[in-house]
Amino acid sequence: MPYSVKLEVFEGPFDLLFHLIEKNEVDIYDIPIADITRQYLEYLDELRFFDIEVASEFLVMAATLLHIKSKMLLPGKEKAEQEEVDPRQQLVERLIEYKKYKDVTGELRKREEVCQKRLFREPFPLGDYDAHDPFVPDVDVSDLCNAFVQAMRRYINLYNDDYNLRKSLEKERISLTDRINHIKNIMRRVGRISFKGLVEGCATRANVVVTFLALLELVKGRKIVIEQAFNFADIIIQKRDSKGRK
Amino acid sequence: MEDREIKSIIEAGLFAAGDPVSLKDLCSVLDMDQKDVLPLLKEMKDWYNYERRGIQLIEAEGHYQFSTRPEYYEYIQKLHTPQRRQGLSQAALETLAIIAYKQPITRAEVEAIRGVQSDTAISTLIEKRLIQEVDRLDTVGRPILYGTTIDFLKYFGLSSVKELPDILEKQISYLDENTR
Amino acid sequence: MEDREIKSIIEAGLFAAGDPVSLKDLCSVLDMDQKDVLPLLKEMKDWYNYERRGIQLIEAEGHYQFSTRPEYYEYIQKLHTPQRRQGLSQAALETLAIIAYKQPITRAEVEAIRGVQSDTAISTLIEKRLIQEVDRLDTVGRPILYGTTIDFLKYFGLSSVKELPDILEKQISYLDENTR
Repeated sequence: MPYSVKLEVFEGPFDLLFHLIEKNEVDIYDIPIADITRQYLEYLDELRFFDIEVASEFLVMAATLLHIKSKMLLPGKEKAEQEEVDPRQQLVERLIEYKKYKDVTGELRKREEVCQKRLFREPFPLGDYDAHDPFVPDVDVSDLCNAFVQAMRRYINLYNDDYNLRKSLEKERISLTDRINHIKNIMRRVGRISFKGLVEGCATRANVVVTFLALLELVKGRKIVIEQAFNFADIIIQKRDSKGRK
Repeated sequence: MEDREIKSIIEAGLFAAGDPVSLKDLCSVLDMDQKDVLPLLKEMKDWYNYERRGIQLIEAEGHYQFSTRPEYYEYIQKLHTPQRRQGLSQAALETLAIIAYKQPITRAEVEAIRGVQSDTAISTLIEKRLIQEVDRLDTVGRPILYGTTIDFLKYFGLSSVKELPDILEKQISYLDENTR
Repeated sequence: MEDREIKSIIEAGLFAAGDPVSLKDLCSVLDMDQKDVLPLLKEMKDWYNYERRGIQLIEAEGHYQFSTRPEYYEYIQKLHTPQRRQGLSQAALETLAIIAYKQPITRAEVEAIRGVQSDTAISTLIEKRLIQEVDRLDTVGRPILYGTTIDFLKYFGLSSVKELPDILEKQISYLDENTR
């Protein structure tokens, strides 16, 4: 069975074409296009494509081959004109270009095999170093890039897609939200309160801080205004009206 | 095998192993008797010493290992000091990478991505002037948003954060867009 | 200092470092000029090779490092059981070959030569640090231009990209213009 090669072994349409050219032992500069096209299509027929993108690349080449074949069959109307361009020329040029790198690949493979047999050693642990020296990182941008990719990968594996970062944030601050709502309610009901009165019910210092932050939020959101007659005097909190005034 | 070749194999083996290797293991690798290998080890040891080479062959209870020769310690230290001094811990590097790519970003978000507390890493990075507070998030609590500094760009030879290499979607397999 | 001593210091330093050490760092440790250190490194390299020693001195873009000599791999493997490293896939290797010879080059250009999509191969190569973004093309979309890294040289035992086997020159060269 001479054709028992599977498509997966071919890196692409060029690779397959080369295989055919070599198998038929034809001159690359004078490809018997009808023959090769037929064999190329036979290969494609035998295959079931799983990867539609790879398949399409092979099919595009099939179309190119058929196009060239048809061109070559046509009695050239313009053949008399100047020098005629061989319809195969562009294809051959690309094939040769591809072949160059395919050959290089073989050479690199050989080198890879040898070089993988070299072993290196771990750096020696040395004593403490002076932490006060100026900092210059020993990492470069690609380290940074890799670190990021690794972190994101782990994160995605860990939490799956729909883990929402912001959610965790809000949960943490929920008491502040509560506090804001609380103050809003007071404003709605009373319209005015002193800071002292507001924090009187606070059990902890953290609660006072949160209340203060809530006030700042509301001021910034133009929901309230605050006034203080003089230093250390009680702070008066008042609701703003819809026109943005007191 | 020639003696020269055997010695080379021993040299390669001890070099790659790093840790002490027992005479027994050496013999089994070489498929030779101890009485034939021992004299060669002795020759090697003498030879490194005689030439006052950079490395020496040390032996302890039938285990062999290469080490550097003590008299060159100062040079080695000099060679290593800058490298060691420059190190960023893996945690710091990772934190820096996330901040660089996701900036501006809060500590909570960094921690959510890393899955671990990151305050030490963030302090380190601030101390080393690689990141700074750039803004506050306009939500409750107004948490600090971190971003990279000009020094960061300088260290990594970038003229702007836009120059950070693009992360191809396939590298992460799923590009997380829901963090902001 | 005598040459012998300098070489011993270099040997000790590279042995202890494990990782590649730049010529610049070596020179600063030795307090010597590059032009004086380089010939010694060359002599060392030749000497290890000539004696077919267990270790060899490898160089990539002015960075020096010791490794074991490949021919002793089978023996070391018995001793050390290093994890088997997997070679590159054919697609990745082919892509790498094109990038190595045509650098700097865009993904689209690679794909034009290969005749197939190459984004997976390129991601793999970036991840393995064999290629990197070196620039952007100054056209619409500003596509990334890729080039090889120092790790690439090390991976294939080359000391510089100039050393790439001159297979291309042997090949027909009249086609070179049609890829850019």
